[in-house]
Amino acid sequence: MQFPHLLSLLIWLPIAGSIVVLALRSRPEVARWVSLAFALATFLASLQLWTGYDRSGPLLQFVESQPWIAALNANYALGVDGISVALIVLTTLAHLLVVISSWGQIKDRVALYMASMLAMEGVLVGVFATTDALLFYVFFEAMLIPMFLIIGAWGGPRRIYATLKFFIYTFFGSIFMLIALIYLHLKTGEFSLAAFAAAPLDATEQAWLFFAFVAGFAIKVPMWPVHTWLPDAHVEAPTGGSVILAAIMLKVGGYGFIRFSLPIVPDASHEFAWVIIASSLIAIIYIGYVALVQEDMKKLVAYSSVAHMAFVTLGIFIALALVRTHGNPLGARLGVQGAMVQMISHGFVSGAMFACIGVMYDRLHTRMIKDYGGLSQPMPWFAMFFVLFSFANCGLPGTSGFVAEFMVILAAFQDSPLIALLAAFTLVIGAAYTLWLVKRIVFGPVTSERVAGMQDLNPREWIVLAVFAIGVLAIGFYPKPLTDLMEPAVQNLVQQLALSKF
Amino acid sequence: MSVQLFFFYTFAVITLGAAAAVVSVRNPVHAALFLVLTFFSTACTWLLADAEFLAVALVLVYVGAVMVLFLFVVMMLDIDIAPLREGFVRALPVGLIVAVIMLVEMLSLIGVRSMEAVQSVDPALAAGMSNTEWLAMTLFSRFLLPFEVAALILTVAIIAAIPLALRPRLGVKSQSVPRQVNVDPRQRLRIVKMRSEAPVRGQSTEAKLGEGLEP
Amino acid sequence: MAAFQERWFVISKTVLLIIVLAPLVGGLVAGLFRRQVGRAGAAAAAIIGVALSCVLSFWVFYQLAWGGAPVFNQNVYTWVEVGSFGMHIGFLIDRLTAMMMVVVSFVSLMVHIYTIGYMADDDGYQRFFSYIALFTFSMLLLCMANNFLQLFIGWELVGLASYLLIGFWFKRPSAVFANLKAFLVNRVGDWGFVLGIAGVLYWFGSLDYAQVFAATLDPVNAARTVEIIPGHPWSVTTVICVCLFIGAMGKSAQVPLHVWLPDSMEGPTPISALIHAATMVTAGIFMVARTSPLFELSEMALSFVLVIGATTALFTGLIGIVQNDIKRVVAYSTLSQLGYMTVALGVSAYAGGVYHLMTHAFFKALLFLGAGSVIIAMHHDQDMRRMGGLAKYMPITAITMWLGSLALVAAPGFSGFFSKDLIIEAVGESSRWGSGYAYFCVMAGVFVTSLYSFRLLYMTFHGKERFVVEPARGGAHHDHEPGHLEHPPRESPWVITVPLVLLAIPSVLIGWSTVQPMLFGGWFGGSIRVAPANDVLKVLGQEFHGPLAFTLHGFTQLTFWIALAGFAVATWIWLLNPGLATKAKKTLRPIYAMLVNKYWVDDLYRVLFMQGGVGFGRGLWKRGDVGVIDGAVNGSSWIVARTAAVVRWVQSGYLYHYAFAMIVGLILLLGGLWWTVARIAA
Amino acid sequence: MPTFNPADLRVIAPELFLVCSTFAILLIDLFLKPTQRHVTHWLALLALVVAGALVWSGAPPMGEVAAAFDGMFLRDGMATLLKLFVLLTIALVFVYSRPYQRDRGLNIGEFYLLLLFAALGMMLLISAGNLVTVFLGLELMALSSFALVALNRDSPLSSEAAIKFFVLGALASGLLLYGMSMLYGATGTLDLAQIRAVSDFTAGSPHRTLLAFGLVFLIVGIAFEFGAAPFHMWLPDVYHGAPTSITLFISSASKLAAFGLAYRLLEGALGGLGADWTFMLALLATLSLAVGNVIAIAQSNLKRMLAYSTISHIGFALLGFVNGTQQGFAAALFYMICYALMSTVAFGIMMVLARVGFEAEEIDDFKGLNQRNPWYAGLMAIAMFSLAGVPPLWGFFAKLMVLKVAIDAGYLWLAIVAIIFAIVGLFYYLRVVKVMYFDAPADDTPLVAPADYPLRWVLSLNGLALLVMGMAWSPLMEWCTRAFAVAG
Amino acid sequence: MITLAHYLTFSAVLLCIAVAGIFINRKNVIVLLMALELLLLAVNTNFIAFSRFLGNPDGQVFVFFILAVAAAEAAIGLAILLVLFRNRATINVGEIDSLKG
Repeated sequence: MQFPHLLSLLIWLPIAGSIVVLALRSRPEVARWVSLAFALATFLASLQLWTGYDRSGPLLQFVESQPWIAALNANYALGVDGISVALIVLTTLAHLLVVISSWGQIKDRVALYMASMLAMEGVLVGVFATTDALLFYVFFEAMLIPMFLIIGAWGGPRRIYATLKFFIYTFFGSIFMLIALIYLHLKTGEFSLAAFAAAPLDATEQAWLFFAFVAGFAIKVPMWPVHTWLPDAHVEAPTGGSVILAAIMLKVGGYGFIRFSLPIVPDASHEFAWVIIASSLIAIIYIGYVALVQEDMKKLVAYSSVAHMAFVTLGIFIALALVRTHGNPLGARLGVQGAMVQMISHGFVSGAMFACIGVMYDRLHTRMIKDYGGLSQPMPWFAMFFVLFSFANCGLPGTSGFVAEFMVILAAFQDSPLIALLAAFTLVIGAAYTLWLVKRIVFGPVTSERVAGMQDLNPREWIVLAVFAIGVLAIGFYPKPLTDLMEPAVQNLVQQLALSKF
Repeated sequence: MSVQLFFFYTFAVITLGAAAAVVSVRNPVHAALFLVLTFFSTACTWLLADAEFLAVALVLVYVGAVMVLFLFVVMMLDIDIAPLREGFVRALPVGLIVAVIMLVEMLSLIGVRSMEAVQSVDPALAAGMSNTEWLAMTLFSRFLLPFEVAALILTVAIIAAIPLALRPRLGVKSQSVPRQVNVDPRQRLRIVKMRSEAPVRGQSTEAKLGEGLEP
Repeated sequence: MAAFQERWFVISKTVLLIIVLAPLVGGLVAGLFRRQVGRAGAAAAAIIGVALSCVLSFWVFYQLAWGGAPVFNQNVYTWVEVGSFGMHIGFLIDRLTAMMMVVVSFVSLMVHIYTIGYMADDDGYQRFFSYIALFTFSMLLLCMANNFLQLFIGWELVGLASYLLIGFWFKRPSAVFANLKAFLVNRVGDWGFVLGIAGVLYWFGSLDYAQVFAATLDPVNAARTVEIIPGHPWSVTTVICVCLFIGAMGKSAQVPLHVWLPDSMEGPTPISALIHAATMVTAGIFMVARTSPLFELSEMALSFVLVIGATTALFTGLIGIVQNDIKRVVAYSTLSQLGYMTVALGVSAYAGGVYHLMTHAFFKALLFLGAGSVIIAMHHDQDMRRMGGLAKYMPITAITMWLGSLALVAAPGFSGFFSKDLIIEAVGESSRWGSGYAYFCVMAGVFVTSLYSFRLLYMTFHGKERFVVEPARGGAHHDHEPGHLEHPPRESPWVITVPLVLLAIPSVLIGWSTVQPMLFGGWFGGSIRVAPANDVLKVLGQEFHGPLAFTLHGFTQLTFWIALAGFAVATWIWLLNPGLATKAKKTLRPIYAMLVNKYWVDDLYRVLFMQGGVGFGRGLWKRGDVGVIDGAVNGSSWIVARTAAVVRWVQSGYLYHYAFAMIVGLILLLGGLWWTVARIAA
Repeated sequence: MPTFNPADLRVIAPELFLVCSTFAILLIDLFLKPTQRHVTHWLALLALVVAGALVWSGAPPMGEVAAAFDGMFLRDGMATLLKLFVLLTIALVFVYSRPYQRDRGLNIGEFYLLLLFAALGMMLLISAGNLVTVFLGLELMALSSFALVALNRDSPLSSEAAIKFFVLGALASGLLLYGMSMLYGATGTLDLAQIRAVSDFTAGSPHRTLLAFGLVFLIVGIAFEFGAAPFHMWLPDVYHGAPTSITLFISSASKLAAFGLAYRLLEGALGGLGADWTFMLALLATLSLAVGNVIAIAQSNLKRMLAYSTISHIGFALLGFVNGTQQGFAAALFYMICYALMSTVAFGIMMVLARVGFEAEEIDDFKGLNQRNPWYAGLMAIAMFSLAGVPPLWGFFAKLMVLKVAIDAGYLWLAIVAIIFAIVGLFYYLRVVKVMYFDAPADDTPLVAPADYPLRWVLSLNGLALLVMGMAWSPLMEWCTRAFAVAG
Repeated sequence: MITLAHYLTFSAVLLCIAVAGIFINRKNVIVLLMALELLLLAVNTNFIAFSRFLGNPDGQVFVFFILAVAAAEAAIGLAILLVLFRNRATINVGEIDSLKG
């Protein structure tokens, strides 16, 4: 039974929650519990979405639509397919975990923090749930404000530079996308994605639109040349903020490519696919090496998520080449499926890694690798979790990291073995920087007595890391439920790629 | 070269000369006086264009009121002439060039040559009334609303000028007639009945200042 | 009877699941619930698990070998399904797998029992048991896989287990460095391996062995070529096989990727025996054997395997001669023996390679455990230069080590002889490109093997005692300096010596009963496919008349004399006049230096990849990210700020400047108009 | 000879009422003691409200034009809409500036009167049908504005700002007049509708050139009134010099009036020359965007920064004009209304935070405002984000509509220039939010807003409107589109 | 005979002198105000010329209003000048630049 307005509930419940929590500014304790209640309620509702989504039913489900702006013929249209469902559940889960984990971490202005988190949750669900371009753009931009506040107010020493850079960098990209959306609106007279996908566009138009979309989403993914905001944002963000930033916000970029670039400008995407593939490959190798030399844990993990997100873009655009030049839709579906699984798995893996770093940061208040050493003696259980997530980060089979990278490499090989060769390099460089980090932090003798004094995980941290671990291992050992959920959406996308717009 | 054209040229030259003088002369009083001259010669050119009412109005309004106001202000603000001089020459060339460029552009755009329309017969005479009457007919028929608004503008000028310029002179003991008029005698005079007492020896006899005054 | 036949002699899926999952459950119980279960409980859980799977493996082996059960190939569950292409987890049990299951579970059981003694006083006791149980689970998962995906999953999990076990004593920085090095080198191998798998999927349409091997029969697939570098068409199977073999090289420590095995000796001895001798390192060989149908199609790949194997066999053996650490000598001998197995595969004698794998597993495990027992006796001092004359103290260990060494040296009659000599003869038989070079390496290898084996025996068990026994002064914790012992070395307890004996038996006898069926009787049947042209074993089979005849024949073979020569030289140098070794070191200074530094391969990798990688990374980060990109970003904001500060002063505050600006604006507009008017007029 | 027609009085009813009430207030105010100034305040507000009601009730049905005084005064859809918002902004000026004026002793009767006269001037200008009415409406507004800026007699900054504003204003209106004379010369009539009817000459003819020549001078006047570059130089100094209440008035009400002026002159009179002035406005828009956004970054005074941001917003509004069609003007009007209400919030909060002797002018005065007074910090943040054009606030949708219209008219390059400068603009708005939320306050005494409850309620309403309109702005947009449906 | 061109040229020159006067004169605000009067004078001449040659009274009526407004403007201008002088004790344009940047 599909509760008709579930998506609207998922969007507006957290936002309502944020307003309620904002009013509780004077009583932080109550604010914490209320925000936990809202986060939990949203998560449970999203589970209903997961179970309610009929795998064999029509592609777009839970559809809602009300007229929103008559002048622009834009309406408040919501609807989800497999991919959106997975991402929405990931969002609500991540936010629930962040609310739990920031219980002990955030001391001042708790209400404002929780309010920003809940508002962020509502907006992120909105981004994944909408099928109207303008509504997508509004949510796409609106999510910058809460993150701007979170990084700016509770961040580290250089937080102001980081948060301004983050905001302006992302805004710069997305504003070109706005021009593209307006152009499309003028051409089709409405704002629905379906109309855009159907609109006939000639080569030059498609080229311009393609690069506008790339400007918007490349910065969000982040892709190689425009990624420098991510390390700064992560280093300076509070733990909860960087978990959300890594787990969810980067996915919006990939999601954008699937919803916008591929269906609307397929021919230009195919023509310029090499640009994106080159950038992804450079990201995998270049960022891999850069991650190797970082002294700051968070920066290292941030760079690693740039490298992992490169797999998403690689998977998507390989599919394009496969369908168009090689006429091999099966390989294309493998590639896109791999990209989608990577989005979900990276959400769990990098979210978990940042949660771990948060745990360490709460105890020692430093993120420098050299300040740690031999953590496994004082904190054995934490060491276990950290090693598990590190292996997930370098794509060990049995963890979700492997599933995605394996599928993308298989698909990439079918396009050209050289691309697969370069992409597979992540196995080596990924293992190198992650395990070197693990070596310096977890193993080896205890370096300082401060490290020796660290006590192991408290129950709250246990829950958060355990949930992440379950997620990583479940997808690792039995990814079929996830892939079956996204299969119809991927199939439809690949069919869309095939038909040209000229 | 008809007589009118001759007069027009003389008045035009006088006006432009005086205008140039207004702008460039050192002493503001001289500038004010040159401005008066400009007004007079422009009024004459207007007469040549059969706009007698406005010519007279110009002289009356401007020279009479505005220039007098200017002179008042110039006199009131005792501006020392000396520092006004320097800095004048430096800015001259740039300003001149720009003004000339503007003039050339404007004249070429107006297409002076094509405006060779010769002055036809005076329209007012054609309509059989004097210029003033001719103006008045239009003014008080179609231009009623602007007329009222012009009145409003002048009111605003007054309302604005007073709070800016009027400076209440402090410490002026001005009489407030109304308060003087409705004074009540009872407040001013009070008759007190006292019993007579013998002075006590050995104390100073004269009363302290204001001793017996309590009500 | 038929029902009985049918019920008993068909391999049941539940049995297989138990075989795989028992060690996993044991490992998890030992690992996660160590406090609740306690030391003995954890050990028990792990051992029961492994024992269960060992017994069942024997039962399955029996079913397959004598019960005539059909080959079992079923999927347990679907891992991922994308359209028509599905990836599954499933089991393929044929004679090759059965053999591997038996070898793995049996050796693992021996090691588990051995660990009770060896790790008795180690605080990570339960953790160690949990790791080796997990290792057994992953190795079984790898062997029993019926598709490339599960093979790769097992492959990497085994790598993980070896990482955890090498770095078991994580307090020691050298151990932690060794396990990182091991994992990364394995990962380089896996890099090739994953490409090979991708190739299989792309050109053969599926990842399941059955479908792939069926596709290899189709001549179109076999002949297909691909131009990875435009203009150079390579046969598809060559590309796949080379990639797959790169994976094998990583896992089975072939020459370019062998650097991690010696360092893996940092781990406790039991795992050296289990992982780095018997099971994990042989995964590569098993994989090549399993994918023999693919390798058979590509002559060039097999030549590549052959050359790599030969090089490994000879040159790593040479290094073994100069090692002073007892475990490192055995490690290099493992490397050399792996070279032999690879050579066997190279000449398409897959059965020979696998057979040598089996025999090698037994006697190499024996040698390692023996070395372990010696180390315990010497209070964890592994340096042979401070041993000598231990035979009288530790007779059982000495005898079993002698038997193991004899098997290793391929003394006729011993199991090593049957498998190794056959490989040498197979190489002689083969006419493949590079078989000449291989033959030379293999022959020289025999001499080198006997040299270091007997050097080890003499330096530890015979000759002068090079250690001092002094009773402990007071109760101080015995932190004595090396070479001094409180009490004379004693024989290890039964829990250590019993596995030694149990392993010694198959090292000696296994050859006799298994050589005929396995090598020549086509015992492996369908699981290994050899093209008729390359089937050297069949050729050898004609002259083979039973193991006894072969043994006697062996005495007349050249290899026996070379081995004997090696034995003579070793005895002459290390038993009769020990001083000679040091003098030789000085005279052959350059060669000695080359061998000690392991041909500077380690240093090359450290400089090239480690420091090179870090330097390259720092360069990219400092110049690339921070310099160029952030430079551009911050630069642009700086430019805007600078122009703002400059343009700001246009607003000078002077009234006439403002008026001037307005008039200039007016003039520009007028100019624009004038220009348009002029254009229209023209 | 058309004579006075009493029916016209009904058409001009709102203005008539406003004049009478202004003079009534003038007289009443004379007899009030300084402490009773609130009487004038409420009377003035009442006058505005009633005038607004009259404008609303007497408005002709959409699409029709009610002319009076022989075409001198027009009442069409656009006029109704614009007048309502002009009256609203001036009412907001009254409400927001009451405590501010009282603290500075500026709470004199003339403040209210001049504002009412300015309102009157604007209403005349907006519904002018003839060049004379345009000129007189404009002058009435301008003169009262000059006086208002100079009202704070004893502050040297105000007087300097006033003289600059006066001289440049007079120069601009002089040039505007010169333009009008050219128009008159070319077409022989002062009535806008007739000028438009006559003005379709062939391209090369002298009359057409004369008309275009006049158009240039008109654009100078309009650009000055708007504050578009290069005629913007007065704006920053006047914003900075004038008391904040007057800056609020100039930044909102007079900009709306400027829109009226521009519409009446450019569309009403010179609709025919659309091609010429659209291109000129495009140039002005580009310059305004560049100057406004770039210099704003270098400012440390909030009023000056908002001045430059006004210039950039005018650049955006001109994007609407560039389109030249009904949708274009509708989008431009929508943008101007949105901008006016945004600036009222910003300046309103500045006045709320200013106390006796302390002007909350510098950006650093807002340091750590979130700790001291979270409600007003929130409102200011909403205003700043809306000015920056970040969805889901109203500012974004205004920018969206204007960009759509500009692209529709083929000015894609201008749209791209506009958004690039919007990014530059984003920085200085974010800086204000940063100062409020991330910096520690100088002294952390909680900042209590003046006890003037109507002020607090109206300001909060105004601030939240930016958020609410972000969600439900299409009714206003439809009203704007209908306003231009047939008129002009 | 006097043609329209004469008047237009005359008023154009007058306008230019007025405009030049505004930014040439660096010293005295009063002269600025006088220049503004000149400006309006030029405009009035223009209007009268057009009214005369077009035979249409509207131009001259407009001049009538311009005169009224100019008077009001002068009043307010001088009032502001007075306030400025009281505050800054100078009406030298060169010194009134505290509002800048």
